[in-house]
Amino acid sequence: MPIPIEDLWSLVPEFWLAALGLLLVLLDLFLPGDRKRLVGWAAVVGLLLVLMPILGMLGTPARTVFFNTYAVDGFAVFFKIIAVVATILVILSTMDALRGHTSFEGEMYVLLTFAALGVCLMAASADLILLALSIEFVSLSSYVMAGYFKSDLRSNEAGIKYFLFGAASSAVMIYGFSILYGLTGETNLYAIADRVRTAPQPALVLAVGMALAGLGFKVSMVPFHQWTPDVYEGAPTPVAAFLAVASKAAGFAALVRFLMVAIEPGPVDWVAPIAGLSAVSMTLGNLLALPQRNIKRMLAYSSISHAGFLLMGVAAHRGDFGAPGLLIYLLAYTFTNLGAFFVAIAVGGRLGSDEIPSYAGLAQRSAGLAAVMALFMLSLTGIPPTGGFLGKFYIFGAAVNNGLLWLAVVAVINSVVALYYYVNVIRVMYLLPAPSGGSASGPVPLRLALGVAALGTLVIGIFPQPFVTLVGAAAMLLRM
Amino acid sequence: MNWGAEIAKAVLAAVGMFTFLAIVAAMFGVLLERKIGGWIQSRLGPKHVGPQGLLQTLADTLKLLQKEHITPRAADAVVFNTAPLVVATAGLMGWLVIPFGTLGGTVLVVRDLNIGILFFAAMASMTVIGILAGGWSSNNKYSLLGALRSASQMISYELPLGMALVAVAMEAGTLSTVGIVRAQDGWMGSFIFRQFPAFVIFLVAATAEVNRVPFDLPEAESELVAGYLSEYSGMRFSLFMLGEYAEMFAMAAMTTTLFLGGWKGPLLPPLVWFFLKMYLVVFFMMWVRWTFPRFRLDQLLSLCWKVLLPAGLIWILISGYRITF
Amino acid sequence: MERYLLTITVFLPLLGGLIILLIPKGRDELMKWVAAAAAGLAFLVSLWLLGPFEMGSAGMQLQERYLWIPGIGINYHLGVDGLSLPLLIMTALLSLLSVVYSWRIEMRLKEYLFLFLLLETGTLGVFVALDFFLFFVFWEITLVPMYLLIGIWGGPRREYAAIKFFLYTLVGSLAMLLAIMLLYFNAEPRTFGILELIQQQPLARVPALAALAFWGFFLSFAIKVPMWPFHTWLPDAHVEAPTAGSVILAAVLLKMGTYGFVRISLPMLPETFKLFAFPIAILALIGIIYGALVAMAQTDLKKLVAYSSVNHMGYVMLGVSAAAAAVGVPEKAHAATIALNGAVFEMIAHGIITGALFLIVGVIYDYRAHTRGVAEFGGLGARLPLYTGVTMMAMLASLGLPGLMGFVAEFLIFVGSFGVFPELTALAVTGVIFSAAMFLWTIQRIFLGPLNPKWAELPDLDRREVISLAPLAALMLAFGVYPRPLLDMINVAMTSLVAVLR
Amino acid sequence: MGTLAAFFILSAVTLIPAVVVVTSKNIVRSALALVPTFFGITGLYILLRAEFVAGIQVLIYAGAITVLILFVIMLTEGGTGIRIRQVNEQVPVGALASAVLAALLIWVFLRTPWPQGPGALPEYTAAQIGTTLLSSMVLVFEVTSLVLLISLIGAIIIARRER
Amino acid sequence: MALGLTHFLVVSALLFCLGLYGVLTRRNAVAILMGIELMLNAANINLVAFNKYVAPAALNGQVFTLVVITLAACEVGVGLALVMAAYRNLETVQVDRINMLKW
Amino acid sequence: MLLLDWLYVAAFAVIGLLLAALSLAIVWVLSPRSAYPQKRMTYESGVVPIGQAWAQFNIRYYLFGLVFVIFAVEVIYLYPWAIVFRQLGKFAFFEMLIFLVVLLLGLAYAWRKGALEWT
Repeated sequence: MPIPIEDLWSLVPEFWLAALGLLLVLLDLFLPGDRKRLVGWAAVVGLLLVLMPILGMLGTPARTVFFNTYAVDGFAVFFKIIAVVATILVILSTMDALRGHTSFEGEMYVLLTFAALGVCLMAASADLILLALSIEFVSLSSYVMAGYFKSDLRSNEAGIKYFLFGAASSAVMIYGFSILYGLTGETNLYAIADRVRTAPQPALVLAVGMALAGLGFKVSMVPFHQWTPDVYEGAPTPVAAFLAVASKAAGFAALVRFLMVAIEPGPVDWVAPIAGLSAVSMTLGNLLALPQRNIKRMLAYSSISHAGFLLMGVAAHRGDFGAPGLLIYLLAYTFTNLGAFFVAIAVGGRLGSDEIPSYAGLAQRSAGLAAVMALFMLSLTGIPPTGGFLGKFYIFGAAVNNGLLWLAVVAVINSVVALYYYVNVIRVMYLLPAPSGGSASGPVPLRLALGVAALGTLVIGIFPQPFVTLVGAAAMLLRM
Repeated sequence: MNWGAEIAKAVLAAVGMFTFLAIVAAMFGVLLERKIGGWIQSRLGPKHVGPQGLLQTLADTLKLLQKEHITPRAADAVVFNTAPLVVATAGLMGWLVIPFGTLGGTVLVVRDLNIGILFFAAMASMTVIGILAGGWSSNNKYSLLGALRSASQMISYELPLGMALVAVAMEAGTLSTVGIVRAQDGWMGSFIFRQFPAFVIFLVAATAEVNRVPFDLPEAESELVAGYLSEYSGMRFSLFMLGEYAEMFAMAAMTTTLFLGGWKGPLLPPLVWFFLKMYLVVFFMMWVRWTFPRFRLDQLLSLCWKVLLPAGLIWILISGYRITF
Repeated sequence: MERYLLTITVFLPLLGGLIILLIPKGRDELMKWVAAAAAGLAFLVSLWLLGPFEMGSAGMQLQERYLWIPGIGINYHLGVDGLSLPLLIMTALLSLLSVVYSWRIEMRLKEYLFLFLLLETGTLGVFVALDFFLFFVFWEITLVPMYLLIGIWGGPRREYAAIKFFLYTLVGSLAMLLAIMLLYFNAEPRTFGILELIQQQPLARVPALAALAFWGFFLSFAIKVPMWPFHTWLPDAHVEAPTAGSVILAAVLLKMGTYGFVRISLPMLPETFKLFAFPIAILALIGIIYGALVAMAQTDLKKLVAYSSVNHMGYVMLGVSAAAAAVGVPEKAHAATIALNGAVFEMIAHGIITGALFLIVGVIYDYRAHTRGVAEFGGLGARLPLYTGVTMMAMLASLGLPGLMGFVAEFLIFVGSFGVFPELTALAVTGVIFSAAMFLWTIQRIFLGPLNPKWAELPDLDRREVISLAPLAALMLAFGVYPRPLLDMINVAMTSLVAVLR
Repeated sequence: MGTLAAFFILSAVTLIPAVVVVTSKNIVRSALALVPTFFGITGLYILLRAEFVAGIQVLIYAGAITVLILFVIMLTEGGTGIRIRQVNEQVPVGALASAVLAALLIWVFLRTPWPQGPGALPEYTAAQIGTTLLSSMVLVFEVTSLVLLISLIGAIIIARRER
Repeated sequence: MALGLTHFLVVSALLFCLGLYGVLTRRNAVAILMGIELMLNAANINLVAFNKYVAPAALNGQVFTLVVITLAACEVGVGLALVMAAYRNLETVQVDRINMLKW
Repeated sequence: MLLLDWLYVAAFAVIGLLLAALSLAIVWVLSPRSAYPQKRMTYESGVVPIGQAWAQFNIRYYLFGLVFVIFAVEVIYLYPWAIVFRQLGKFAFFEMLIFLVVLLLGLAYAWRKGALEWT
């Protein structure tokens, strides 16, 4: 079985990313200690370049390559774009955040680049083996990044907790995969889809349920969410941003492809449980976010609740609003949440605290920072004209369209609850007086990242048509 | 199939093989070592028990059997007693796949497993567990330290060993030991020629793997109070020794099989050829022991990681290129 | 140029706001002038609309329609008719006057002006949007600036009031979002166009969903109006907001709710609205009487005005629900038209009058006495003649004195709704008595009687205050005496609306 | 018959030490008990005609992973000889949950009519695995190398001291 | 009774649940990791068993097993590094004592 | 019959363990015993042991273990490749080339970062 040469062309972005990662390792090895930032810039340039082949694949017809183990479709392309863009922004923000905390600066960029590759692989894997492998690929690099500040106790703890939860849930997931393999005799998702119709019920339910454990961990779905707050709080902030955005997006990519390609044709009703989990996730996340004083912890709980919203899009995947809604929500969430974490980096780096009360009077100290933070908070709430609103708009529409009105009502109530703690940040920044002077604006790379995030948030909200077209194409190609 | 008969056969084979090993490898090996040591240092070695001291090891064994059975009070007794069993057994298991020669049309091998050399490597790696268990269960910090050092060394050298095995497997296209011997036709067909770097790597790694000088640092009496063995005495100590010697001979036998054409050779019967080659390798190892000084641990590990491992990897690539194109 | 008039009106303030953001710190005067210019230009352009606007034609005019998100059938679609144009002009006017009034703001001026202008864009947009998505966007855009205006420049309990306002209205708007979705997904072809949906009546055949959608809209609008029992955010917000904020809040934001009932609930889901018209009318009645009674009990001037708003918006809702109850009953169409005319007229009237009242309260509270306790005043009539004149005029207008604007509105509403809900209307009229009593008593307590020596030195209205109050007073009087031009405009729209409903 | 007996012996060899692994108060014993468990599993693989996987199981699990675990235990608390309570307060909950899950799994496994695929395992699985890895699973193969690389780099980063 | 697929599945189920028990009840991070290893091994037994009885035509199950073994090794490597780093700072590997953050 | 091979393996393992245990049992029967408590004390160069048999050992042990595990895993992929790459042609060679280059880079990293140094 020789490998078709033309298949190789479909993997140009992945090869590029892998080569970039390896190159960065080399670069890191031979750069002197004080020039490691160059690795970061090289990573940024390389990632920007890789966007070209990715965007070039936008219009290509959906197909699978490499003996059906790898899907090349709009869906995958969409997540590749998210992965690369998010990684670029995170790298830009990292340049500031690592200073003085670790001497292993170059490796962080390497890990981020490889994690981006892992996200791409997760989104496109069409085989259980490759899927499990790429999930671990992302996880392993994330464990390391979470525990990156070795002399910081909280980072230690974040790393260990993330690792233990992650390893346990991926073990459960792999067990689920093994049962699925037993039921169908296949590891290929598309082949499973052909066989799953006749698969015996209880075992199939068990398999899907166990597989959901691992994927649910990645997207911090209740009840696999317990790691989220501790890890986000303890991990270096850019890493938390990466976990909250890219890793979560990848989780959804894998979850959606797994459910919609492999399980959808089968007899298992997965919509109802997912809808239930969605409701529980958003409610629990919100309620726990309410009393938080630490911005990263608050964002962690909020990310649990957003996982709930996104799951709502998964449950309500049919129709023009379902899958596209999920994707556009993710897109908007990517920019918004990254932006929120970047503000946390800027503030944390200057004021040395992640506590929300220390944001008091930020509007007077650095108006720009406060303004974009307000924008991000509003977008997370879903107030127009931000990207977050468009996402909510879509997701609510999808729920209504799929007859999940009850879920939509739960989501409405949750949105209102969420408003309270998001607006609390705005309140602190704008309504409370500043304790002392001192501006809190970040250095150039961080400001660049912030600007892109803010711009993305706004543009998706105001001129969404290009994005709508993009996600429309991505969702259409999903099932080939 | 008659399972009862097969089991009986298997048990007999096992008992026979172990007895044979205890005599040929351990007892004779120890004697050989003393003799060679004496020869190199221009002295006589054991001479009085039996003709030319042939029974010296037997006497030593009898003495060991009567030695007092000491289990340190703070030690974990179960683990403390199991550890030597593991080491001894692991040393013996490797012999299962060694083909000694041919008799008539059949190959004299206990079992020609189709993953032969993988099995061999797996069994060799088991010794580490026994050593760690022994070192830890003694509840003695020198033992633990010694065990850790020993384990570090052994695991390190397992890698080049594995690389050499892979290189041979590439050449022969099989993992079966019999298959590998069969793939070496004629004198020049021995893999020692085509795979000379692999041979060197294997030999060095094998020597280190069995903790022999110049790689005997883990049990260096002068530095670490016999390393992980400090608390062991009597028969348990000799079980460790048995395992070690068995493994050393197994390594020699494996060298013969992999690189020296196994039982093949002109004129003489295959069995003789095999033992000739094997003892040649054993002799070489003993010669090295009595000639070279001991490495420091850092030198030891550097040699492995910075020389043998990259060399092994690159050699695999070179071989792959040569065979493919 | 005419093709883009609406867009220009709506976005001029925002443009001004963005320019202000670019002005460096410390150039306060410049910022104020830019803000005034933006708001003034917006007002002028809105007046300009009257030119191309054809009075006699019922349909949407000056429409602008561009593809926005064609992927899901969302357009940028603006247009005005006799219902929205008066509200648009009123909004522009009040915003301008508020900017002028706010001249003395010093704290965080740049943010203040930006937020204010952003708020204006949002409110203007709500009245001209003809696409649900756009409507919703404008609807929500108003929340944030209002929140911050209350929260930063408000009174002592500003934080509580601000978040309460935000939470209440967000609940409502999200409910509306779901209702919009129900309409959208049942339409064929799917569209977010308000006019198209009104034409399609997508939920006409599914009463259960129609009821759901109706209550979705109802929740949103009723909170905004606010109807009893959703009104509890209002006293807090009005009392704590800075004066200009109170003005916009009472005069404009509340109208968004009633506008929604007339523009959306009524034509979009007429049968459903009819079904629930009576209970809603009862809620409106409770609002009328409750508002008046509670206002009477207040000693805080601002709270008093706030509760009087509850009372007045009750009238509007009474008129609207009467019109809804008349749906499908041709013989009641005339009464319905009158009731709607009255309701819309009351929106304008209440906007102008309450706007004036809040400015009046602000005048005495912000810059003079720094207290709003009714009981602390007395005998101001002699001391501040100009102020007293304006105040009395506004209050009398509010209580519905003939010859002033409020009377016309209330009269029309009562006439119209009497034809539909005679008993309820009769009860509602008692509300007028309560509110009359309340205002008269207040006038007596503040302006008559012995002068509290504490206030002996209070100055009368200055020039800028006169500029901001005079136009309102003039309008009260003008439309009170001669409501015809305004009523004609409204009538055309309402007649066609009722015609469609029949 | 013989294979059945072998199966039961091997199951016992697998499960009994596994119980020790999760219950022993002594963490080093737990780790050492992994070894017979892994050997039992190796035996099961043999019964399932997966000799190559069996070899790997010994080489990696018993020979490498266990060693690394032992290293770390001996370098941390296991080496101290201090007896620390090894279990948390969730023992009853954990036991119950595990028991319920075990019952559920076994119930489902027993009543599921597992499909029977056509064909037979190849005689020489190692070769077939090589072919599979190098052709249809080539992506898996290459990604594996990257996974190994980042694990190596990552673990070194974490384990090294800050300069 | 001949040796069949379900025999292996039962062993795998028991092993999995033993591992899970370890994960749920252990305090020591390394012990939890050992529980996870047992769970992965249970999955491996499943995979190999299914490969033989359900889908013997291709060796996907065994390849999956190899991948799982690889992943287990990587997890152990990274996880133990984190344990060592935490031990250096906190002098403990008990997860309930590694608890600066609210758990 | 393949299983037969492994019957021998099992027999070897069991017999090996039994014989070794037997030798210990013989010793246990034959050897003298004394109740002399000092003998059972841990032998630490004759000094009475103080404290626990533990010291904060070097993290380097862990690093070597780690690198070993990673490369041991790598080697398991080499075995199946080694026996079939001949039949699969040059593609297989290049696949392995990429695989090995990636891991050589890992080795280079470990080397350069001092993970392979003892001192």
